[in-house]
Amino acid sequence: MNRLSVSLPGLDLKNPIMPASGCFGFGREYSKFYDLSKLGAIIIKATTVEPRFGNPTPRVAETSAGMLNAIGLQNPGLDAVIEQELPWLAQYDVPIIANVAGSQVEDYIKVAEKISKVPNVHALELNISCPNVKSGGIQFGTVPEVAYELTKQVKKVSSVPVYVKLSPNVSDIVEMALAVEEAGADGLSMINTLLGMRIDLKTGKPVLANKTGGLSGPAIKPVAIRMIYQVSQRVNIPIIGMGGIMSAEDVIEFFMAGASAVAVGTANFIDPYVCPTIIDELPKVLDEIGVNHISELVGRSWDRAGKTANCSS
Amino acid sequence: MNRLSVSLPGLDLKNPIMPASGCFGFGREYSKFYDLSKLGAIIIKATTVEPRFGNPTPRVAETSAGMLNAIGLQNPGLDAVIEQELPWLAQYDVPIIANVAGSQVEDYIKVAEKISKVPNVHALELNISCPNVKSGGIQFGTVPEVAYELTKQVKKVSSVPVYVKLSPNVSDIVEMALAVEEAGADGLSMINTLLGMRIDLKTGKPVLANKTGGLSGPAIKPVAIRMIYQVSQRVNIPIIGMGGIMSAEDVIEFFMAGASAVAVGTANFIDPYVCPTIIDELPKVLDEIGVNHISELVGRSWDRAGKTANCSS
Amino acid sequence: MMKQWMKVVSQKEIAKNIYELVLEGELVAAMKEPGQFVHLKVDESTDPLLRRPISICDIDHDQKRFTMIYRAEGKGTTILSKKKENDQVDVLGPLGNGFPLNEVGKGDTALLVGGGIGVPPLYYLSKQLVKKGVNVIHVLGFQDKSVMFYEEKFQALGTTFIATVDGSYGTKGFVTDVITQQNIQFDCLFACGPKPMLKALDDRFRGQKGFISLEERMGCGIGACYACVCHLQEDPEGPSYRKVCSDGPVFPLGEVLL
Amino acid sequence: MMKQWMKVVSQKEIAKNIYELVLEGELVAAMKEPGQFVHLKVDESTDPLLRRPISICDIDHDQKRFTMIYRAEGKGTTILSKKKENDQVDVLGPLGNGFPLNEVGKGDTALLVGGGIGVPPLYYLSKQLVKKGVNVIHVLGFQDKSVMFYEEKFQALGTTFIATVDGSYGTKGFVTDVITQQNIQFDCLFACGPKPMLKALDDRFRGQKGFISLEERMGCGIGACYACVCHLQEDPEGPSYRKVCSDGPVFPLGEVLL
Ligand SMILES: Cc1cc2nc3c(=O)[nH]c(=O)nc-3n(C[C@H](O)[C@H](O)[C@H](O)COP(=O)(O)OP(=O)(O)OC[C@H]3O[C@@H](n4cnc5c(N)ncnc54)[C@H](O)[C@@H]3O)c2cc1C
Ligand SMILES: Cc1cc2nc3c(=O)[nH]c(=O)nc-3n(C[C@H](O)[C@H](O)[C@H](O)COP(=O)(O)OP(=O)(O)OC[C@H]3O[C@@H](n4cnc5c(N)ncnc54)[C@H](O)[C@@H]3O)c2cc1C
Ligand SMILES: Cc1cc2nc3c(=O)[nH]c(=O)nc-3n(C[C@H](O)[C@H](O)[C@H](O)COP(=O)(O)O)c2cc1C
Ligand SMILES: Cc1cc2nc3c(=O)[nH]c(=O)nc-3n(C[C@H](O)[C@H](O)[C@H](O)COP(=O)(O)O)c2cc1C
Ligand code: FES
Ligand code: FES
Repeated sequence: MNRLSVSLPGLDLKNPIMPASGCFGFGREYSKFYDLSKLGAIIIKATTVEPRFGNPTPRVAETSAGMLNAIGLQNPGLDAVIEQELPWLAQYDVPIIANVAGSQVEDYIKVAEKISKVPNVHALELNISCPNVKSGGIQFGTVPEVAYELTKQVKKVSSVPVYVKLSPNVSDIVEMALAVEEAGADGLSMINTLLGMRIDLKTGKPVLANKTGGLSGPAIKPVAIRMIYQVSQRVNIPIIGMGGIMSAEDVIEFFMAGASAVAVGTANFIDPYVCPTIIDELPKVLDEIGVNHISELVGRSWDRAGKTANCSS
Repeated sequence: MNRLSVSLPGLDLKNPIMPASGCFGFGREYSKFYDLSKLGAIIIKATTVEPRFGNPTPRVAETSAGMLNAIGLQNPGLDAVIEQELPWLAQYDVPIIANVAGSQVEDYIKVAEKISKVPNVHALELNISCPNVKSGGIQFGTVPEVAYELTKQVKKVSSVPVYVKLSPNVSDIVEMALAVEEAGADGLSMINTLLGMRIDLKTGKPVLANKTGGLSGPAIKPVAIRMIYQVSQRVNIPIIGMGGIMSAEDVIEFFMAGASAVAVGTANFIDPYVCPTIIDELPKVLDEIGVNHISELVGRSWDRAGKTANCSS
Repeated sequence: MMKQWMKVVSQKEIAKNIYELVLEGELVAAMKEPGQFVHLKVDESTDPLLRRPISICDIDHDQKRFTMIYRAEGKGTTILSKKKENDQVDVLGPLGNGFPLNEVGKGDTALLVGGGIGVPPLYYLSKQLVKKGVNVIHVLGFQDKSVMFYEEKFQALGTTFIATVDGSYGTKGFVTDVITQQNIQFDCLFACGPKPMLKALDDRFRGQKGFISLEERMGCGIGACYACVCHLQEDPEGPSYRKVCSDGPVFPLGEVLL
Repeated sequence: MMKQWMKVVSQKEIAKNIYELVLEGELVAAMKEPGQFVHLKVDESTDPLLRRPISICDIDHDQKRFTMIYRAEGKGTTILSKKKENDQVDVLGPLGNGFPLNEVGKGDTALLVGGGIGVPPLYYLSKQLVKKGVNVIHVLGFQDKSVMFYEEKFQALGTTFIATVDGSYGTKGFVTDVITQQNIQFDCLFACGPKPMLKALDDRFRGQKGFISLEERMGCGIGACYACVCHLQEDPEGPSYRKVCSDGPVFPLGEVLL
């Protein structure tokens, strides 16, 4: 029996470990370190209609137990991804989740429709953390109605299940989750990065050329765990959890919080072998906690008795 | 000349360093380590109308470069604070900022009115991160209208300037800041903790008895810097900055982001001498970056050219 | 109470994952009562961020050294276990109120009950009691033989019974089983160990003279953050409380709610 | 390209805050081109989290050792500077494409220009060029005398000019001043240093044969994260790009926008 296999909409995975979008390019670099077929799935870098250069550099900055990035969705564009990257990935026995981004609903529709038809793309991940230029820069990811509408439109055109990737920069993550669930999302993916900034003391200016950037890494793990815990108890669709995962123990914590699979982002930069290492370690950790199959852990921490609403400080 | 003196509404400070609320009790313990008169000010533990025991234990958990707490506003209550704690603190030459909390507007009014009349209380800090029981648990800190109303009511009864302490768990921190500024807040204090959670792998249950808790420490610094940077450019009232400050360099970063004074929280637990150490180090760091007076740094990082709205990932 | 970088004199694994660490520095001069603890920063890094509370196991004032015994389990203690001779460790201490020595006198019998990593503080306590002419009986409980330590050292001070949960050494079962079987009588009880053990002792011997040492997750370790509070037995729901770090960690039997 | 724990053979402060670190391990076998770099994790902790890119300064394949020279400045390099003999360092490498050796031949003159901590990779380059019979001229710029290093080592390989910004040693001014004053002619230029220096060289010698090595803040170091990209001179606003970590860090003169 495979103790790590999980089954999610569109995704029958040999294990629940996948590299997170933007942290693995299109797999080429990591294929030099190990066989990509080992992975549960691969979430590829955000794809937009046109090729994008992204933001000026510096694009990354370090923080305590975290990093900021402001890559700016650099990618070769829809056509190049479909013609060059996805066919190259097809040599591996691994389902692909295509991360879809854009600045307006039409962009998402265009990318989703076309990319979801590529055979090795088994699911889409809608990256709704970008500002919607048409509605004056309001973020798709922070207004439930806007996220609802986007999800609905994309669902209409997608040939594969759609996972919506939630932004943590919101007052009420449950409200966002419920909105996209109602719009027909097949699953959720959470969390994207927290918005942060660092200033260079020598220049007095932000370290990142883009000024602000997305915070990822172990620093954000407790926020991710909390949000997954809250959301998983309120929705009926599965969650791909992410945010600071560095080890097999972290994966277990995400499952207990309510995730049904996980993505590993920043950790790939620290250790290119982190995904296969976690996959190898997981059975041992399951043994330690006396669990047979990883899926038994989903939501183990849930509070079946009811909710508390205390002031935390 | 005192290179560290700063002047804020109600607060003429010999230096801009103060312990953050809840991380310094009422000063008694730290007075065994150094003379409290050395501090710019002291923000005392949240005071509520009645004595409170707070949440069950465990109340703290460790995270990467951070900690979670769910103390639950334990405090001896308004009368005991006024009769025992504040008179004791009056022996020191240090202004006190009283952190005011409650579960409904009336609680805040009662505490604010009475505590603001105590001679050594020079300002109030409204802790609006708690759920408002009367409006069904909605947080004062996440709905601009609710925060506006609370601030307005408290301003009416307070004999000293009022600083509103913003919660970072919101989609739009600028909107919150503008609301309380309009309500008459004399200053802002930011940020309070991010809501987070950790799960104990052995039990499968949250580490904290309260399940979720507030994340503080270096992990949250980039979020604090970003929010202060955004808010300081939009309001006309000063900001007391906090969130992960551990060193004099961190203080400089907060000033450059737009803070006019800072509070140090979690770091007191790591090093009880951290506040006086930072105060002693600051002049050296000012020398290194060639700055005469610390106030010259306020907002040095601001973007006078305009705003960017790029997607960070 | 001070903060100081102390020098590692020696570090040894004395049982499975159980380390004995000897540190040297001026701070030792302030260590008075058995049962006090130190709060350690294992690393300059922010991860792990918090200090770790560890009991003082033995004190050598002449050499300015003290001994602690701890289990390397989580992130912090694992890092600590890698410190080598002459490395420096950031120590805050001594903290808290320890076991009172003046509650027993020459010729009295003291029962010292320890469980697992609750055993270490009893060692310096026992030494001090013996010095006063107190007759000491030790009942020490461990998970199994592999994690047992200091049996001979305690034996040298007084009668010593060992219990292991799996029976791999000494009596099979808990410390309370030993006390029952041996029908041990005492003038004063001193105990340190896991909460269920303390609770069993508290239930059984409430009313008698005794002191127990508690563990709780800590923030500051000095009484400022309210992380480590517990209720009083006489006011189990009310606002009265004790802080384990600064009021304790040692409390009289029957005082705090377990 | 592999990841390995390598052993510290030696670490020395060779100028003010400038450290020379020699590491040993199998990974050295894969090091081929001068100008490649390694990506180091200075600590197992998550703070600092990211690896640090440092150039390979010298390689000793027989002893499986390589040398790097770095300035201890920020959090990561300061921690690195405290590593002692026999400590282990987590190294990912060798990464990137280095300086091409086949662009110059016996009897040709190569001008090697380095600025500050851009100097180290030129050392192994120079050794390899000299081995090929290439005539090398070094122009090395430093802030001031206190941070200068390896003057004699370069001198042993070929003519070496030093410039210091404050004139405390050698020519007062920049490397470009030296090149002008000495009217240095060359068949191929190799340069590594701060961006303004590279830009000055690129502006002046574009069209001639030459290679420059760039620095950029990095995430992965292997080409996956798009942190370290730069525009091409022929398409300064468009979507075409090079990654410093995997396409570079060495680029032909005139290729990338500085
Ligand atoms: C007064 C006092 C005295 C103690 N004396 C000893 C001793 O002599 N020997 C010994 O081995 N242990 C002792 N402990 C327990 C010891 O503090 C924990 O085992 C240790 O903190 C665990 O740290 P870690 O890095 O291994 O675990 P991690 O899991 O990395 O710890 C995470 C966080 O939880 C806290 N924590 C985890 N377990 C405990 C616990 N049991 N008690 C309190 N905090 C905990 C840690 O301090 C840290 O803040 C004592 C605890 C207290 C309160
Ligand atoms: C290809 C390459 C080769 C290099 N070779 C050398 C060398 O041989 N010797 C040497 O001393 N330095 C070299 N550097 C620069 C070196 O990487 C930085 O000095 C170092 O990363 C700074 O780390 P820190 O811990 O001191 O600073 P911190 O301020 O703690 O660094 C914070 C973050 O910023 C990054 N960063 C800071 N400065 C730089 C910089 N100048 N370039 C790239 N990233 C930076 C760090 O890597 C880290 O991610 C090289 C850089 C690159 C890209
Ligand atoms: C350099 C970098 C680039 C990223 N690019 C994308 C992206 O293109 N699309 C996306 O949805 N998320 C992107 N992310 C977010 C990650 O997929 C992930 O949600 C986040 O980093 C949290 O996980 P981690 O802490 O494991 O990195 C990016 C993150 C990083 C660090
Ligand atoms: C143990 C603890 C208790 C706290 N109690 C309060 C409180 O009573 N009132 C309040 O406004 N903030 C409280 N805070 C939040 C801090 O004042 C501060 O805003 C936050 O911790 C961020 O700063 P730091 O990272 O320096 O700790 C508390 C924080 C901690 C860690
Ligand atoms: S640990 Fe802070 S009060 Fe006890
Ligand atoms: S550092 Fe990641 S692509 Fe170059």
